Amino acid sequence: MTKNVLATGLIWLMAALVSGVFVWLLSDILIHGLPQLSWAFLAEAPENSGRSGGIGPIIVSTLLILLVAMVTAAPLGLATAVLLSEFTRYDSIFGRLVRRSLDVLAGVPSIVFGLFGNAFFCIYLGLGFSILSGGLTLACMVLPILIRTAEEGLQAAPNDYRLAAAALGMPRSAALVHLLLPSAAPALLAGLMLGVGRAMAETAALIFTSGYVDRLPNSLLDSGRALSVHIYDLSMNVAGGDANAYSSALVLILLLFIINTIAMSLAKQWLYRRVVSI
Amino acid sequence: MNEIEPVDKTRMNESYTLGPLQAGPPCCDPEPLIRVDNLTLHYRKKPALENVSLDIYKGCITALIGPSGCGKTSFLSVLNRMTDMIPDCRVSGKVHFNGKDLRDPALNVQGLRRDIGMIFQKPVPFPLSIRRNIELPLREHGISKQAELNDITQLVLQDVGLWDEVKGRLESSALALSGGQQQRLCIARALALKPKVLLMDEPCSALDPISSGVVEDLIQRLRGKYTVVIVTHNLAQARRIANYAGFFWIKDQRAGCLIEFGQCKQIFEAPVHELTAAYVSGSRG
Amino acid sequence: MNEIEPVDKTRMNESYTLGPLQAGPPCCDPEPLIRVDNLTLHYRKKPALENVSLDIYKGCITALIGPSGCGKTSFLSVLNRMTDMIPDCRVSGKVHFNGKDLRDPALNVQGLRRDIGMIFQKPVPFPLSIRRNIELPLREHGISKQAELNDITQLVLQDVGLWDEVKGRLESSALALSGGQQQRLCIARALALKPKVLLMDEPCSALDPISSGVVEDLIQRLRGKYTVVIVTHNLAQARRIANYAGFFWIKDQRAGCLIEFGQCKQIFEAPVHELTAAYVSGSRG
Amino acid sequence: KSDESEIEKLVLTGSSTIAPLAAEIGKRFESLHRNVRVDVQTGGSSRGVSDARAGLADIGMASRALKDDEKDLLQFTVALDGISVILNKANPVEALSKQQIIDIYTGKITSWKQVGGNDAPITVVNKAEGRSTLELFLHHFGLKNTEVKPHVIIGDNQQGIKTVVGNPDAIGYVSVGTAEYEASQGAAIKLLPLEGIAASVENVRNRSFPLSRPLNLVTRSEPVGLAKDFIEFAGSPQVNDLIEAQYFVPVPR
Amino acid sequence: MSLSRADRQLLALLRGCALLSAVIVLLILLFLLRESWPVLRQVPLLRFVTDASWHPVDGLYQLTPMLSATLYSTLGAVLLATPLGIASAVFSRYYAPPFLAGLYRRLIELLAGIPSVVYGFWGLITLAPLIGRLHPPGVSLLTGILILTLMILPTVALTVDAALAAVPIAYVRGAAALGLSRWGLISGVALPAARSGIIAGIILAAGRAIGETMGVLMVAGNVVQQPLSLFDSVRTLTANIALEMAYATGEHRAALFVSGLALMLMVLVLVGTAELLFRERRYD
Ligand SMILES: Nc1ncnc2c1ncn2[C@@H]1O[C@H](COP(=O)(O)OP(=O)(O)OP(=O)(O)O)[C@@H](O)[C@H]1O
Ligand SMILES: Nc1ncnc2c1ncn2[C@@H]1O[C@H](COP(=O)(O)OP(=O)(O)OP(=O)(O)O)[C@@H](O)[C@H]1O
Ligand SMILES: [Mg+2]
Ligand SMILES: [Mg+2]
Repeated sequence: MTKNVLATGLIWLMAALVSGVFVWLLSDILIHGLPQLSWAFLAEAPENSGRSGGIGPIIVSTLLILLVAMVTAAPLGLATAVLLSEFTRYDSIFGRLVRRSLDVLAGVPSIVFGLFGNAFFCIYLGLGFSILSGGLTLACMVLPILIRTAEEGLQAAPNDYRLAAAALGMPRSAALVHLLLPSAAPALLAGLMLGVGRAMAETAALIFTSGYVDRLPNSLLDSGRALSVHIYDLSMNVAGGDANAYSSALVLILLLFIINTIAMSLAKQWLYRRVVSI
Repeated sequence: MNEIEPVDKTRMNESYTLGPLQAGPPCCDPEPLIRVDNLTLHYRKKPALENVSLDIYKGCITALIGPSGCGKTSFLSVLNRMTDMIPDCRVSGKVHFNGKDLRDPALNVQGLRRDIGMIFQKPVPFPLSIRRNIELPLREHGISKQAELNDITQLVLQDVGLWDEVKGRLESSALALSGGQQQRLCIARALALKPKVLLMDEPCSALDPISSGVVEDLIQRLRGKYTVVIVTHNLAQARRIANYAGFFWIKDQRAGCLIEFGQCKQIFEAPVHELTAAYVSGSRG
Repeated sequence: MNEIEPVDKTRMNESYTLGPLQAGPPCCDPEPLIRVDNLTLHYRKKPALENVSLDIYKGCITALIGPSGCGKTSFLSVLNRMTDMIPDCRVSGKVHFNGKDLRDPALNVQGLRRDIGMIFQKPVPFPLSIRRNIELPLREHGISKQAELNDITQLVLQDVGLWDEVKGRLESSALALSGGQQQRLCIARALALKPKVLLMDEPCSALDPISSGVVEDLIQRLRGKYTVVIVTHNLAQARRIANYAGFFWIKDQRAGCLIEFGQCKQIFEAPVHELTAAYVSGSRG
Repeated sequence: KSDESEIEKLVLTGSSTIAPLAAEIGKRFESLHRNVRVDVQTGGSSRGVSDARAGLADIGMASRALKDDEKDLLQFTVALDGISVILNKANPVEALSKQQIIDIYTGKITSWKQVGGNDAPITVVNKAEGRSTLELFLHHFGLKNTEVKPHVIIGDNQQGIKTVVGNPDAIGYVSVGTAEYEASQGAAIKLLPLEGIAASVENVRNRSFPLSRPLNLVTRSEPVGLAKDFIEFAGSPQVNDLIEAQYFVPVPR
Repeated sequence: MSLSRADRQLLALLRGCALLSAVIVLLILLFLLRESWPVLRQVPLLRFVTDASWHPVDGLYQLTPMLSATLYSTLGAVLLATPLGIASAVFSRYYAPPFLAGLYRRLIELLAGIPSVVYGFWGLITLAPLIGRLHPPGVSLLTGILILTLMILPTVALTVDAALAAVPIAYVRGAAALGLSRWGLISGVALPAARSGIIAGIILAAGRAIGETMGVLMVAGNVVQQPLSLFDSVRTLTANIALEMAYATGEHRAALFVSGLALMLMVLVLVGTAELLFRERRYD
C-alpha cells in the first residue's frame, strides 16, 4: 500500500520533472523565437547569411528530405521487421545477426553517416550534394529505429491471432495485413514518429550530403539546406544569427507537431475503421 | 502443389444446408481418412506424446478424451500442421491424410488447413467486425462477390444459432460478444470454409447448455458429410455424439499416450483397459 | 479507507488447510453477505442487466445459470467492481457487501477485490514463472518472507491438484501450461489471497473431468469458510454443489434479468417459473 | 523562364568560416550572370583543399594559407580575418602580456589573481586540433599544441564566444570581426589588445594587428571560364560590402 | 516450414529488404576501413592505446580517454534516462488522466524531434553556466550526460509507451481482480510483459547516446583527458570526429576514421554484453 503511494508520488514527480525541464527548454525557444516569426519569415528566402530574410526554401528542402527518407526507410524497415518477427525464429543465427547489426547501425555517429553518405551516395552513386543523397542517408540512419519498434509491436501482437488465422488456412501475409499489423499499429506509429523526429533533428549527416545551398530546390537532385543545418550554421557560424536560429528551431518544432498530428489522426481513423478495440 | 479445389458456388450452397439430425453413433463407412502411425511429439526436450497410432474414419465423429495435459491438443495440432507454428516442436512418426503424407515438407499447408479446420479451446475472434470475421478467410480463399459473402455469412451464423442474436449488429466488433457468442462465431467462421475435416478442441467448454446443445446438434448434422475429431471433457457429450473414441493418459508424469481406441460404445460400455474403465465411470460429467 | 485486515500468519495457515468435504447443499446460516437491489447495467446504450435483486448468503455456494449472453459475467463484474474497468459501463441500483455500499466511489477498490476474488472464464496466467504468478499478489498484499511464500505456494497448488504436476518446474513460464493447468493455477492464485467471497465465472469449463472434479471438491470444501458465487453451464454440477441458485434469462433480445432465485433444491426440483422448468429439464448437461 | 540546359553550375566546397560569405558572393554573382548557379557547400578547409584537388569542386575554400604539401594548388585571397584574445566582460583584467598569455595557455598561471584579477581559477579555452585559428595562434605565441593545457576545446567561433559569455573566468581567442560585432551587440565579452595594439577590424585592415589570416579560394589549376570570372568577381571591390557584412576585412586592392 | 506461393513471394521480398539493411552496415564498415587504412597500415594498433596523448598532427594517437568519455557519458545518460523514460511512459499509460496523458505524450514526441544542435545550444547557454557556478569550467562530463539524457529520454519514453500499450487487457483485468494496486499491476505484470520492448528501447536510446555528435560537442568541453570527476571536461569519440574532421588531412584524417571504427567496435561490444545480460527468458 505504502509502496503504491510512494510509487504514485514518485511517478508524478518524475513526470513533473521531465515536463518541467522540457517546458523550460520549449519556453526558451518560444520566447526568443516568437518575435521574429511571421508569414514573411516562413515564405521568404534567407538574406545576409540568414541573419535577415526568412526560411521559405529551407522549409521546402527539409520536407523533401524527410519525404525521401521516410518513403525509403518505412517500407524497408517494416519489411525487415516483419521478416524478423514473423519469419525468423527469435534465436536463429540469421535473426541475431540482423538484429545485432541493426543495433550497431543505431550506434553509428551521425557524422560518420554524413561522411559515408557523402562518399557513397554523393560521389560513388554520383548523386552529388542533393536532397536525394541527404534523404537516403537519413533513411539509413532511421532504419534501426523503425525496425526495432515495428518488430516489438509485432511480437506483442497476440499469438492467438497467428494460430487462428493459420488454422483457417490463411496465408501468413493475410494474417499480417489484417490482424497483426493493425494490432501493432501503435508501435508502428511510435516508431515512425521517432524516426521522423530523428530525421528532422539531424544535422551532421546532412551537412555532407544534402548540403548548404539555401536556394529553393528545382528537383531532388538539387542541393538543399535542411532546417537543422540552418540552425547549426546560424548559431555556431554566423555572428548575430541567434535570433533567427531560435525562430527556425521554433518552426522546426511546429512542423514536427503538425506532422505528428496528421499522422496520428490518420492512424486513428484507420484503426477505427478496423475496429481494433471494443 | 495447391490442393485447394476451386470454389464453385453450387458446392458451397449445397453443403451449407445441412441435412436433418442423424440417428446416432453407429457408423457409416469405415474408410480411414487420416492414418496416424507411431506419432511422437516433443516440445523442446519435453515429450508430450509417445507412439500414438490411430485411424480417423471418414464421415465419422471421433471423440478424444483424457485428463488435462495428456496431449489431446497437441495431437490435434499435428493433424493440421499447427505444430509448424510452435518453435522447438518436433514430430516424428507417420501421418497420412487421404493417402498423402501429412508431414511432407513440400505440402501446401494452407490448402491442408482449409481442408482440415480447427476450433480452439479459447475462442479467438479477430479484432474486427462480426461480418469481417467470417468474410476475411473467405476472401483469402478467393470468394469476393459481396452477395455470395453475405449469403454464406447468414447461413453459417444460422447454423451456429447466432444469426438472430447478432443480425442487427454485424458491423460491430466481435470482441464485444459474450464468451459463448464468440465461440459460436469461431465455429461459424470455420464452417464457412467448408472443410473436409473439423478438429474441435473442447468447442463447447465455453458455451451455456442451450448453445452447447445447438453446437452439439450441429456437429451431429456434420456427420457423414464432414469428418469430425472432437476433444471434450464432457463424457456424456462424447458418448452421445461420437462414433469412435480414443482415451489418452499421461504415463509417469511424462509423455501422453493413447491407452485405448475403438467404437464409442465399446470404450464407454466395455473398456478393455482398466485405466479407461476407471476414467469413464469414475469421473463426474 | 483501507479495509484490508493486516495479514497475520496464523490466520493464513489456519485457513489454507481446508476441512474435509462437507455433506452437501442444505445450508448453513442464512445471513446475507451481499445484497443486490434493483441492479441495472448498461454497456454504452445497450442494456445488459435489468432490475436484478438477490442476496448472496454467507458461507454458502450460490450458482448462477442461464443461457449465453444473459449477463451472468456482467453481474459478477459488478460485485467486485470490475465494471470500473470497462469504459461506458453504467451501473445503477444498490449493492451492499457486509453492510457497506459497494458502489461508493470512495471505497477502497483494491481492498474490496482482495476480499472478493474472481476467476475468469478464460484463464489469465501472467507471463511470469508459475511461482511468480502466485507470489506476486501475495507480496502486493504485504507477505514478503520467502519461506512463508513458499509454504503458501505449495499449499494452494496442492489444493488445486497442480502441485505434483508442476513442482519440478515452478520457475518456468506459466504460459507453457495446458489450458486446464492454467485455469487451476489461476484458482490457486486467487485462493492464496484468502478472499471472503470467490466469484467464479465458469471455472471448470476449461478443465477435464478429473481436474474439474478436483476443483469441484475444492469448492465444496470452501463452503462455510468462504462465500462462493459460481457461474456454470454444467447444470449437474450446479445441482451437486450449490446451496442457492439463480436463473438468468434474456427477455426479447434485450437485457438479461433474474427469473428465479432460491434454494438450489427448489430451483432444480420445483421451479416456480415455467422458463426455469424448461431450462433445467430441457437442456443436456 | 530560361532553358534548364543552359544553366551552368559552379560548385564551391570547404571552410565553414568562408561559406556564408561565399554564398552571399555567389548570390550576387548569380544576379549578374543569368543561367549560372553557384552551389556553396561546407565541410572544412581540408575538404575544400581535397575536393579542389580531386576535381569534386570547381573551387575550394580554405580559411588558411596552403600548406607546403598543398603547393600544387593555387590560392586566391578574398578577405582577411584577425584573431583576438577575449575575456568575459566581468573580468577586471584589461590587458595581458605575450608572456602572460603563454603562461596561461601552458598552465603556469592558473589563477586570475596572478595577473591582477579576481581570485578565481582560469578556464583556458583552446581551439580544436587542425583548425587554422589554432595553428596561427600557436605560431604567433611560439607554442606547441602539446604544451597547451586547455580546460575547454571549441570548434567554431560562436561556440568560443558563447563559452566565454557563460563563464566569467574564461579566456579564449576568436575571429576579431565577429567578436567586435558580438561585443557591440551586448554580448558579455571584451577583446584584449595584443602587444599594445587594439583588436579591431580597423587594425586588421591597416595590417597593424599582428595576428591575422587570409581567407582563400583554392583551385587545382589556373582557373578558366566561369571559375575565373567568379574568382575575379570575389576579389573585386564589388563585394567589399558583403565581406564587411560578414565582419571580415577586404583585401586592400 | 512450407509456405504458400504468396507467402514465398513475400518472404523473398522481405529477405531482400533485410539483406539491404545488413548491406548498409557492411558498407559503412568497409567505408570506415578504407578511409582509416592509411594510418592503420603504418601505425600498429597497440599505439592507439599506448601513445602518450591524442595529438595526431604530431603522430600521437591515444584513443582511450575518448573511449572512456564516450562510455561514461553514454552510461550516465542511459542510467538517468531509463528510469525517467519508463516513469514517463508509465505516467502517460496508467497515472495521468486521459487529457493530460495525451498532452504529455505530445510533449515527448516533440522533444524527440528537437535537433541536437538546439539541445547543445541550450545546454551551452543555460545549463553550462549553472554548472560552472558549482564547479568550473561548466562544460563537462556532467553537462554532457544531462544533455544526452534529455536527448534520449523521448526515445525510451516512446518505445516503452508503445510496449505498454501492447500489454493485453486481460492481464490488466486479471491483476485488478487480484486486488493488485496500480503499482503492483505495473511493476508485477505490465513491465515484465513489456520487457522485451523496454530493452529494445533502451538499446535504441543507448545507440543514440553513443552516436550523438553535435549536442555533446557543444557542452562536454572536448578536452582529451581521462575524467577524474563529473565536472571534468571530456571529449567523446564522436565529438573528436566532428571537431577535427573539417580541418584534418592525411594521416590525421585517417586517424579520425579510426576513432569511428573504435566507436563501432565499442557498440559491438556493448551490444554483445547487453545480449548476455538480458538474454531473454521469453514466455511464449
Ligand atoms: N508450446 C508448448 N511448449 C512447451 N510445452 C507445452 C506447449 N504446449 C503444451 N505443452 C505441454 O505439453 C503437454 C500436453 O499439452 P496439451 O495442451 O496437448 O494437453 P491437453 O490434453 O490439450 O490438456 P488440456 O485438456 O488441459 O487442454 C502439457 O504438459 C503441456 O504443459
Ligand atoms: N464490454 C462490453 N461492451 C459491450 N457489450 C458487452 C460487453 N460485455 C458484454 N456485452 C454484452 O452484454 C451482454 C451480456 O454479456 P455477459 O458477458 O454478461 O453474458 P454471459 O451471461 O456471461 O454470457 P456467456 O455465458 O456467453 O459468458 C451480451 O449481449 C454481450 O454481448
Ligand atoms: Mg488442450
Ligand atoms: Mg460469461
